[in-house]
Amino acid sequence: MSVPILEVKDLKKHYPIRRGLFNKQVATKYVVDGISFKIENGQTVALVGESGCGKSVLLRTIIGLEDPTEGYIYFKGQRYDQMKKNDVKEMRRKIQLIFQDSLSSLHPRFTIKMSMEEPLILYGMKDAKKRDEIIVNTLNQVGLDPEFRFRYPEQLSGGQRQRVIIARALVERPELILADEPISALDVSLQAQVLNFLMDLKEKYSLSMLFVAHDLAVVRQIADHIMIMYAGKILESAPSIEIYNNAKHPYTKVLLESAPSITKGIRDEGFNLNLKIGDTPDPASPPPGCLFNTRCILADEKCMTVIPEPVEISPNHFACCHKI
Amino acid sequence: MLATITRRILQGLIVIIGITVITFVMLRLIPSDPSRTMAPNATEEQLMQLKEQMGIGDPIPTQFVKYVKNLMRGYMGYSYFQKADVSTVIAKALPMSSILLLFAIIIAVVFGLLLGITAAINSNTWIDRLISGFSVLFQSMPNYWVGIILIQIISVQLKLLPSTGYKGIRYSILPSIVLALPMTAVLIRNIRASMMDSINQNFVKAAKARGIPSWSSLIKYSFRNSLIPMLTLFGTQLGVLLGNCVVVEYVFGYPGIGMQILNAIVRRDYYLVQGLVALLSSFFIIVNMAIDIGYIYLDPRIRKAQGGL
Amino acid sequence: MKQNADVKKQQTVQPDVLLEVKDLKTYFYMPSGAVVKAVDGVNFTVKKGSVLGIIGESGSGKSVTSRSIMRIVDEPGKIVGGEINFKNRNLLKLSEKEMSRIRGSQISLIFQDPTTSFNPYMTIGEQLIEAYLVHKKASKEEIKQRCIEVLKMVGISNHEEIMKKYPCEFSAGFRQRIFIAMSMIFKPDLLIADEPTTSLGITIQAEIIEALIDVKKEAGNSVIIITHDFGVVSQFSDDIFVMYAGRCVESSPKKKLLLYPRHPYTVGLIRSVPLLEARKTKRLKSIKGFPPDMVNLPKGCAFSPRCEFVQPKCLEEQPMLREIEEGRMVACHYPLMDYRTSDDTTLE
Amino acid sequence: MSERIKKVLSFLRKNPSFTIGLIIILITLFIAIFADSIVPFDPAASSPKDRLAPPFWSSGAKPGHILGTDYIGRDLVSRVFMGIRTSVFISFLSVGTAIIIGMTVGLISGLSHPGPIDSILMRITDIQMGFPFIVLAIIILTLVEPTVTSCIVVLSLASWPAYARVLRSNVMLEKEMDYIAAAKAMGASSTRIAIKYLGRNFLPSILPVMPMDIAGAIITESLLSFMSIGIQPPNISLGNIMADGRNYISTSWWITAIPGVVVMIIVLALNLMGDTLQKYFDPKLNK
Repeated sequence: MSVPILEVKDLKKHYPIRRGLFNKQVATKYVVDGISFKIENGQTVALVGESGCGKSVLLRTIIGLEDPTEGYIYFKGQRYDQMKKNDVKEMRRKIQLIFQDSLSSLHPRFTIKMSMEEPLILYGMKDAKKRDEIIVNTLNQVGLDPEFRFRYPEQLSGGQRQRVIIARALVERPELILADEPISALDVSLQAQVLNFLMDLKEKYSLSMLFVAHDLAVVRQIADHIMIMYAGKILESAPSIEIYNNAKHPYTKVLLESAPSITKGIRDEGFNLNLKIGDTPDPASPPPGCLFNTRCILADEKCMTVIPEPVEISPNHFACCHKI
Repeated sequence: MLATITRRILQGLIVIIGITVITFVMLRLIPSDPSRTMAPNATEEQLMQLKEQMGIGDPIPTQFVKYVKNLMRGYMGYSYFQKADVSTVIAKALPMSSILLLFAIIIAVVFGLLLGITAAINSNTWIDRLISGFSVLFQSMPNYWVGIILIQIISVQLKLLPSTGYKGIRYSILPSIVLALPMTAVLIRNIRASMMDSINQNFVKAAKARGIPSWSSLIKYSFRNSLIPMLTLFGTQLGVLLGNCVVVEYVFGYPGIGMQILNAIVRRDYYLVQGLVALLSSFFIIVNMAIDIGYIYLDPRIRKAQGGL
Repeated sequence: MKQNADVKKQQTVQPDVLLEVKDLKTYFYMPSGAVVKAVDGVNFTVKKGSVLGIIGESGSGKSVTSRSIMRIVDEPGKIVGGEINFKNRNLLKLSEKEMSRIRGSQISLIFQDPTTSFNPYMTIGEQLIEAYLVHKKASKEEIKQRCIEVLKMVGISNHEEIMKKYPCEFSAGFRQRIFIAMSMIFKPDLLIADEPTTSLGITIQAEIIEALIDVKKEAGNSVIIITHDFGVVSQFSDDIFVMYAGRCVESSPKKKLLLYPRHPYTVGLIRSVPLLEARKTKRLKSIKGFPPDMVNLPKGCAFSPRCEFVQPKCLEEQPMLREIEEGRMVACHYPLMDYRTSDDTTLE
Repeated sequence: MSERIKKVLSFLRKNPSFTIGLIIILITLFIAIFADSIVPFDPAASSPKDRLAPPFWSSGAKPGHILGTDYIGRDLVSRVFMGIRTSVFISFLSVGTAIIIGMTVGLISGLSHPGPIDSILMRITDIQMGFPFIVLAIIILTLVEPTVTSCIVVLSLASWPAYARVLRSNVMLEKEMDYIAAAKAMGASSTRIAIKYLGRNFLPSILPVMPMDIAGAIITESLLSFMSIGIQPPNISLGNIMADGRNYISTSWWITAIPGVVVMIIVLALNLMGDTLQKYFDPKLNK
């Protein structure tokens, strides 16, 4: 078995809540609370969770924008914090991050060329002509007219900007792409366009990808493996077919059930949500026992007290629930 | 929430102390020697004795320690040129300046709100352009120049209002108008802008969609929402007002705090300047502190963020 | 106008029609001088007790349509043409006073972002009471009773505690629930929901749609739901009305539209919507090109630059909305008469 | 380039108030730069016989002295022109220094936001704002010779806190944006981020504040010299022309009125420009 391109072991990211005159810490926000997973070479793992479940923080910790409170991150087997300086630089070239809102991830006063040139300059490509060449053919690859590189971000439409961001990520021939809801901000017709385009790139450059989304339907086409995240923890993780056909955790079932779909529309089926009215738990004061017990109708005394251990349902299909 | 209030008060105190220390040190750095101005033709060792008596002989730090000790006992030092305690001099000048400031603030706030809201309600009509036009004009007029011109026209030629000194309320009408002018202009334009901005808020549109007739939803909803930006503006404009107060008193010869400060600095009357500067700056800082703390009670969202709800 | 003649011909005023919008035009006169035809000749009807789903991408004019019905179009927009017959009265002819009496009592509008549609300085109780007093004077007790009823209608039981709190103390989903209750105080005949769930999470969105369904069942009002999410429209509405570049491209009963879409844009939309079920093809069939620039729309059909079945005529002449089957209208010169959704997906 | 010129021309056409302001300011700059060559008389040359001559439109006007003369017969037009030169020179330089100080303080405290450096710098800004400006000006100008440079320093002390505050809030806001996170993820150093990324956004945040600030500086400069603590003769400032004319106000009112009107027009023009720039750059308004 080859070394996984990315491995995360029991990663935790907690933020202190400070109150009082001298900002004493009075509570902690358990935003990411013990997450472990692997991404094999060429594999696309989808991380699905509602807003506020901590998926963006997880991504920022993996890319190194924030330091983990506990746990380790291995890139191609090498532990991130034990890497030497130029290994880190090398890793930075190989992992690229794509954000959700295309308008805020491009500097408003940089032309597209300047934004795309940054990674090249930072990784030491001195020759301007060569840089321009790479930018032109990358823009062609993403189906954008190279003339666009002299324009400013606000002169482009949402779909075009999204392609520029993806192009900027490709300029350095990455091996792993971390995509934080890359298509949720787009209109339906553009979502399909960008999704197909990502799938083509995945095959062409044998990229591995961590694809974050809030909707299970979106990742159906692109994901090989899916993880369901809720309030800082992974509740279920399985190959994508298993999730759609054999979901075990009540929260995954609710996600499948509550995604509005055309099929149910045709059969005139409403949502048969078995959910208690309530909100996702506040990460500052997570409920004891299973995190989902505040909204799960199956929750009983045991769920309220004992934190469920992952139960293996089939090869690398785990779910954390007492009721399986 | 208590923590935010105490932290804000602490910040205010640090600033007041900062200003007092800086004034104390800067005054002592002024090259010419106050004792010389007191007794121009005294001999050298008479001057030394005078300095000792005025307490300005020893090095600055020891003077400062003595000053703070006195301050603790509520004694703000002695003014040599007024031959009176600083506190008495202030007590004499303060009422006149406060009348001037009070009138100016009332005029500025009343007209600012009135004209600002009218301009906002019928925005982009001729009324709006007229009001905005006048407010930019008033804001551009240097207030000392307006003072001189009004003195010439109103008191000298038309003899309607007295122009210099202070022998009764009528003496502070003209100066307070001149003092209020620039502040009114700034208030009009900012109240108009924040009202216009709050009209486009989503919740005002939702109120209109619930059938609330536009004029009442406009006033009731938008006003409350633009209260905080108005208070912030008032806080900053207060500093400008205090500065202009000194100028207006100079132009009108109005015997208030401003006049005292000008003479005290020129005559190097250390402790009087010290007391007056402390008075003005702490007034400004305390008002701004009160406004910042006021936000918590005005806006439930801030209260919730501070954990007070 | 040819389009008007068609529509008038077979549309006698049936008793069960609550709202009939005829050739509505709302233009935005931008400071830069450009005129954006946000809504350019829209026709549809809403029957009593039925749900009309309006679907369209951003910039298609669906929100402006809802604002025009309520006559609260933002600056610099103006309603420049057409009629809005609500219970056989043309709302465009009413005075502002009469219109404000209808808003909130007979037609209510639910906004997209619950975090900004409440007055942050008043408690929920104060806002509910004010929403009541605007239209009808009544005793405190009577108002309180009605508020408790509407809150129960959307599944909120602890009304005592809620009435005292400020909006900022609740989650976005909960606030939207309260907003729905607030708009039901006077049992309006028509409830317009403008993207009510776009800013909410998937599970919260499902809860809110369920709340809208319960409210409709209990109060029997008609609903116009406006969204860009095809799933929401297909699961909640009786008729679907597809908008593109300020105009209606297709309107028909839900099932027929989902199974046998006729306009190329609707076909493209249905094919590009990600489905939970497996697809026959590995890739989603997406619509090529980019959304229309509303300031300078192409001559002829606005969708022509992105249409796979474009013909010379489409580039010349703007297609008119015409009836191709009973109750089905399409604005296309060459509608795809024999297309079935099951060709591309597993939908039957 | 022509595309950018077209853009500017259309902006001017659409904002008439800005254009009027710009024209007045250009004329003022022209006068300020070429003051000594376009002055009809030597501003310091006194001719007692032409003493207190009224401006050309009233009787008894002396030929050549369009706006009349002052109490020792010096030509008002030439003195006003020289006064404009001093005012423009001092206010532009003082605002320039204020921007530099404000920028450095704003950038440093914005970048180190949650830290102690930020709170120290903010307390210093509060102290500067808390100090009643006129008092500070008088103390400093008696501390140090009231030369042109000391005036510039004093005036810049008045306005740097505003710039520091504006830039600090912009930097704090921008620090959280995704494109900064993306730059960090790419391994960009913090100095590169501060200069190349944050630096480009300084202009749009300063530009709307600048005209109002220069207007304030012109008023304050003339005020200081009016109170004879600012620019001392032989330098000429609009303020000390007004101060000279003050005791002849009942007979020859124009000596005081005219410099005041000149200051008002310049400040009005700057305010008009400032208003339009504020609307143009305010993200909320043109979303």
